[in-house]
Amino acid sequence: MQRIGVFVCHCGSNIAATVDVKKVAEMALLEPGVVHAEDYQYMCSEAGQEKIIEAIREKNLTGVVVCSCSPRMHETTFRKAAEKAGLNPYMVEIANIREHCSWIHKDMEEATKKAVILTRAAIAKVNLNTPLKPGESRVTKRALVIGGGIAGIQTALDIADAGYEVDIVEREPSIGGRMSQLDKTFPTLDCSACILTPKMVEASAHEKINIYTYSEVEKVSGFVGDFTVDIRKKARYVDMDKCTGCGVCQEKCPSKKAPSEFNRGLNTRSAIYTPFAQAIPNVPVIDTDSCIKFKTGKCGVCSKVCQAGAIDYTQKDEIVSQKYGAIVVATGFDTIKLDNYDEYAYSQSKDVITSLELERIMNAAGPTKGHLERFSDGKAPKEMVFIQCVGSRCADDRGKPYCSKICCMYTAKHAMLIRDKYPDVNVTVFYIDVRTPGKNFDEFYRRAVEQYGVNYIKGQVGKVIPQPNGKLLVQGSDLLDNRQILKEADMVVLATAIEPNEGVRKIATMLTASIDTNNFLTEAHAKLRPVESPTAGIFLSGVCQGPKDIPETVAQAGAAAVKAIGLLAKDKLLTNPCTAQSDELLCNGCSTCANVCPYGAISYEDKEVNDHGIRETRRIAVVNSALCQGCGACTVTCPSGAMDLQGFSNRQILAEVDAICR
Amino acid sequence: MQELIKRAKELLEDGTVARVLGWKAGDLPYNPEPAYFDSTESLADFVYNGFCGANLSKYLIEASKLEGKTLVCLKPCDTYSFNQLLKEHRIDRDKAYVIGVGCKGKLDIERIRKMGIKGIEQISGAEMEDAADTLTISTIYGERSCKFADAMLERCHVCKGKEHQVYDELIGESKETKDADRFAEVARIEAMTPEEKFAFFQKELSKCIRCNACRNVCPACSCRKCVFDSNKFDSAQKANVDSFEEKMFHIIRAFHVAGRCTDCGECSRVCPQGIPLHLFNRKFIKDIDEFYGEYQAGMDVNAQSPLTDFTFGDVEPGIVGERG
Amino acid sequence: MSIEAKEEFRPKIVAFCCNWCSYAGADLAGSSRLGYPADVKIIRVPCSCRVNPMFILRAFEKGADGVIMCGCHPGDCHYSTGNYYARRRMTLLFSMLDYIGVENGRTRVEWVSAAEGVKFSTTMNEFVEKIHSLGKNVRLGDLRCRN
Amino acid sequence: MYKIAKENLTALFRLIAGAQELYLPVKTADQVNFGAWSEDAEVDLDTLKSVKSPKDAFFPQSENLYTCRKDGKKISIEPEALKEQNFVIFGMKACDVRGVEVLDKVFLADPVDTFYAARRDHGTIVSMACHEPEESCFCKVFGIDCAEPAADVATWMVADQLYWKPLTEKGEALTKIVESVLEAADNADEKSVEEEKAAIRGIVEKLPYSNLSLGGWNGEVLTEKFDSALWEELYKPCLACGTCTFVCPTCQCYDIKDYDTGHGVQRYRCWDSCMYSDFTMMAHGNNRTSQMQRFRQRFMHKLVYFPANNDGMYSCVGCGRCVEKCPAALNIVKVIKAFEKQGGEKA
Repeated sequence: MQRIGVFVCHCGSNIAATVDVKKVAEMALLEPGVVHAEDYQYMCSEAGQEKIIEAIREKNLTGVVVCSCSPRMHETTFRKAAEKAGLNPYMVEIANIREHCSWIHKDMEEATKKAVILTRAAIAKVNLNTPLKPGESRVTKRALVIGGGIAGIQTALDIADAGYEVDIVEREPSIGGRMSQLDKTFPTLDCSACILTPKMVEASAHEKINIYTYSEVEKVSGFVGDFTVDIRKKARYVDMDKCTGCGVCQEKCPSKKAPSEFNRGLNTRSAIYTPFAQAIPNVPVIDTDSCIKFKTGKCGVCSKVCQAGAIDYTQKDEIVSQKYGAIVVATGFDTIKLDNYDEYAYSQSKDVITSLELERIMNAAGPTKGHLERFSDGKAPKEMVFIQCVGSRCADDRGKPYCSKICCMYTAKHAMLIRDKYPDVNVTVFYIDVRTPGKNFDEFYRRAVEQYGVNYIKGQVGKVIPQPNGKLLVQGSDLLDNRQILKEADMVVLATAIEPNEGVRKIATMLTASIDTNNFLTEAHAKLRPVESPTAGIFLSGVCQGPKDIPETVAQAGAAAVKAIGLLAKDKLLTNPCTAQSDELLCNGCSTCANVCPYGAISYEDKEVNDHGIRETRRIAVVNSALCQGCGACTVTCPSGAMDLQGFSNRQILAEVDAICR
Repeated sequence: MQELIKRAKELLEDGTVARVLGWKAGDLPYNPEPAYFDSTESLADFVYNGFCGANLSKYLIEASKLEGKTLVCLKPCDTYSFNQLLKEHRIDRDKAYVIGVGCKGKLDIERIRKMGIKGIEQISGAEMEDAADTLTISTIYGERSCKFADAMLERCHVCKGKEHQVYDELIGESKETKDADRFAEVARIEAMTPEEKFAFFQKELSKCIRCNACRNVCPACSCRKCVFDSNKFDSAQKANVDSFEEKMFHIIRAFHVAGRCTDCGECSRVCPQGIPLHLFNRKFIKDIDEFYGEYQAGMDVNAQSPLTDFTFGDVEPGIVGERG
Repeated sequence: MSIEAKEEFRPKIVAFCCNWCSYAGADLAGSSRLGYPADVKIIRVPCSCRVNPMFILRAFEKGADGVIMCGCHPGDCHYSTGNYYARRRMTLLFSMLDYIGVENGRTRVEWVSAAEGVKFSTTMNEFVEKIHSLGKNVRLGDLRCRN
Repeated sequence: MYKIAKENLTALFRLIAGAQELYLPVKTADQVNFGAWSEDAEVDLDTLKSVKSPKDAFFPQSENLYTCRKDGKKISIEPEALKEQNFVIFGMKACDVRGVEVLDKVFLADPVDTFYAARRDHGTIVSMACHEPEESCFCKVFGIDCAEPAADVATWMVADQLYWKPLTEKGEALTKIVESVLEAADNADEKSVEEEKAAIRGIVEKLPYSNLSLGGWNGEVLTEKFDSALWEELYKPCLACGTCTFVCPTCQCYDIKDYDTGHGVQRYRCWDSCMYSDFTMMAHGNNRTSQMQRFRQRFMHKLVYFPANNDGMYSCVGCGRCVEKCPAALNIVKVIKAFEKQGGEKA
């Protein structure tokens, strides 16, 4: 029989105002095994913890129930306190009488009754708890960064500077990401390439950094400290070692009709290409979908013109398998597809463009060499309309419910740059709200309005109608003046919502990292652990976690790096002891459990057992507790009940059920 | 049958197998029992007729532990169970020599009794060689007869087919006996109101005496120790004062074998109280087929069982209510 | 009518919540002060795939009037695939309970993320209301637990 | 002797049930078992054997012994009340009546099982002769005459008449209660009952198991039978289910278990089966570790141990239920025959 102590927390008045804490303690004393019960103002305080420690020592407690806030909040705190008193930390259970009780009920009698029952369930569970001991696992001192944009580059640099090996995996032929497509950056208006390129070079030159471009993560196994990742290096058909990056092949390539991904399809590129001039590595890839050699077997021009002999049509995808201790996800974002926003005529008119397309147009290396012109007729626009929140802050499922965060600022930037370069162009911005929290952000926006005369109209655009004269009729409303607005524009720019890159769901699944309904990776705690995934050893960098601008991204990238470094600096990790275990006398060796284990933690052994005098060799499931994460899928699939989960055993959960239904 | 005995003798003599697992003639016309034969002489008692309904595949769990191969006689439906046991590593393929025996449908003595036939002395028409579709039964109270099909086990009316799923050799002809829809009865119950459903199962399960015959005969219930025998769930294997546990037992048992049950029908055959236990298993099979695509346990050893598998687009549990 | 019959029916409801999403969702409902009846008592499990059908039947045996299981949204499982297995298991189990005549409304599965405090509270309110409309569970359960 | 027309039996049952509980063969979901009589119960007196024996009437499959209630840290114990209500069990066959005599030897011997004794005191047995015995019957082997069953009242169903013959005081008392629907039997009636008895005995002679020999089975042969190599062969098809024990009219083993009601514990007993792996499981383990040992126990008990302790009375009554119900077609007859055959071979 356990000797259980019950500690009821008032949480100031958070609990005590609705739950009669004295009564809870009093009722707890009637439960089997309970030898001590008390209540206190703040159990999580130093003094509160001291009370627990004291009681454990004085009354020889073998189990502790703390009736307090959610175990997600203070379970660790109380476990540590118990450990201090010499009690196994897993002999502590929490009855959540705050979030699940006092905060949601108003009637004191009812809330108290429920608190008593929740406490009873926790006591019933503790009665069946057994001391658990965490195992140990080693840490591979190498990190993987998925994504080679500014977030990934910064994280990799920070980790590498701390002295650990880092691999970057980038899907595109070059690192650089979204930032490399931008022209200028707010609020300082410095050139994006000028600040990004040195970082790209630094990363590629860093002796601790190894970059896999044109590569994707294929498979992830293992767990924190000991991941094994298969990386698919897609065939470039160009030998990385031989290529000098002279660019002749791209010049001579007869197939030049492929839309340029980098320029958002605004112009074309050759079949063999580097996405942009400063690409790192400066080694082209062959796009087999547009390559004549691959399509018809005839051509081979690039191979003929390459003096280095770097072209290799026989190249195959290659799988590299590597071990890592930590993985940082920095997969970034893309703009949403505008299929649901046909009213803005994006698909009907070439002069309706997205902001990211405008970035390319404004860029000196872009499709128009930096000249602002209409794609329909090449004419310079006179009247430009910007529409904000296209797909952002959307109440229905056409778009995204969240604010994309960066649009207000980049639109102010665009408007300002256009007014600066082309003072004759009128710029009108339709907005719902202008959001400019951030250092020097509001000043920046006000400059656009006050100094550059950008016309901001609070109101939404209902429709953009292409006119026979080539103009675009913008139908909007001015909410402040409460009037309808009809405006003829030459170009319309849509501040398109951003969303996590496609493929992030696949990566999250491989990593067993959780992801929200908008495909943003979930952080371990929204406030307190914003750069960690709930899955141990997985860290989040950049927009994959939520919309953010460059300075925020870089800050978060550094934070993720620090977390990863913190992990890599350890030689050994303690593993979660709440793992599955197979009772060898009950196990049938049927392999059903291994079928549902997401971690490959279950294997089978032929083992000699002594089943009440019957000695025989049996096929038996064995759980690798370093791999097991304790989900419990196996325990339910096991028909004989041989598989059980420590800390959440069948008997423990049944005891809770019984206690609640009593 | 003679061919089967001859072949069994040959295999015993040439040392291919160490024993034969088949049926031994009973002392009444209808009660042959599963038996091992380890010599050619002992095969004198070997019998294979219409009353050899027992599915012998489960005995192979023990036989797999013995020295040498065991020749086992499996009917087409038994081979599904054999495969399922193989898949679950409960039996050793190398320890078994499977003779797929023909089947013309197996007889249910309870059905014959229910026709009011009693004092049975002899039954003719039940041998594999008999071509007639009538059973002639001589009793103390005079001669009676009945149609073979009317005396067949329920499972034979919904037979999965004449094909053996696994065998080393085949002996004997099989006959198509299917003449009913396997899910008709399940569908009939599904269409009832909750009150009627409850009354139906309440009545059937009120007869349960927790003898565990259904479980112990079941090839899918091959656990070394059943959860109802272990103390992990505090659930008793014996009859309880309140009848709830019978319900719990049958639901959990059906759940544990869901996706693994081959629908061999042994549970219903052996129930001393004639509870149509297959209705539980078949409900799961019907649901699995409807929700996750058709699946026959024991057909493909390598197929992923529906309960250890999923698709992203699986139906939500709410479908149960929506289906109405 | 006797006095007892007029006594308000307070159902016993057991909610199994996975640690990562639904339990956190319930916490959020709490910190957002989104109320639901005290009849609901939550049991924390690591994942919805830890919920054994036996637990659900046991709850009914011991007198529960309704059992609800909450887990991460499909695709969002902390253990990546747990809720997919749970979904199949519960679909089949609930279908079986329906088949033997247990009112379908007494069992429910709801996917609630850590961010869906509102959903958690709404779901529980709805579920309790449903159980109220069904009344006391008399089809499952051991009579010995009642007196 | 009295008689009553078959068509008036409902009136008889109504009369009995008016004064006390009445249990008789009732058909539920196509199976006949002993159950409580009610106006809408489907009484079935034509089916020879109920699936379960009627021993439940005296020794129920499960029954509460006492209830512990927990109130805070206080525990109160309330023993289950003994049977106080008189009841009648109607339609027991001769073998089942002998089955009760076997149970008496166990439960009424010192120490007396009070639950059982109370039920015996309050129960009146109305037996019925076996109109058409079946091939699985072998009561004759144990000296039971199914044409002339013992009991408090014996009855015979001949054509459309039920003949009623009180044999004990309890029987007379019951007869008084139902007198109003009974008619006195005359000589012709006596004669037709005698003819029925003769007919039954004639059929019994023809039954395949009637000449089964129990030679070699008695309390003296313990070691010889126990050590026989035959068991190792005989048990093989056994599935270790409890069918044979649960349909048996004489199996008397029970287990005692506790049920957690949430607010206390109910201690109950339930039939156990020697076929079950936890049979006689004790803290140190199980003294019969193999199914062979458990299988052997059943037959040694019925044919050797029990007669050794009860003046030669076998604890098998030849009802043949196990013969009919064993999923693996094993049964006591096959065991007896196997030993006889082996004995024959030896000789």
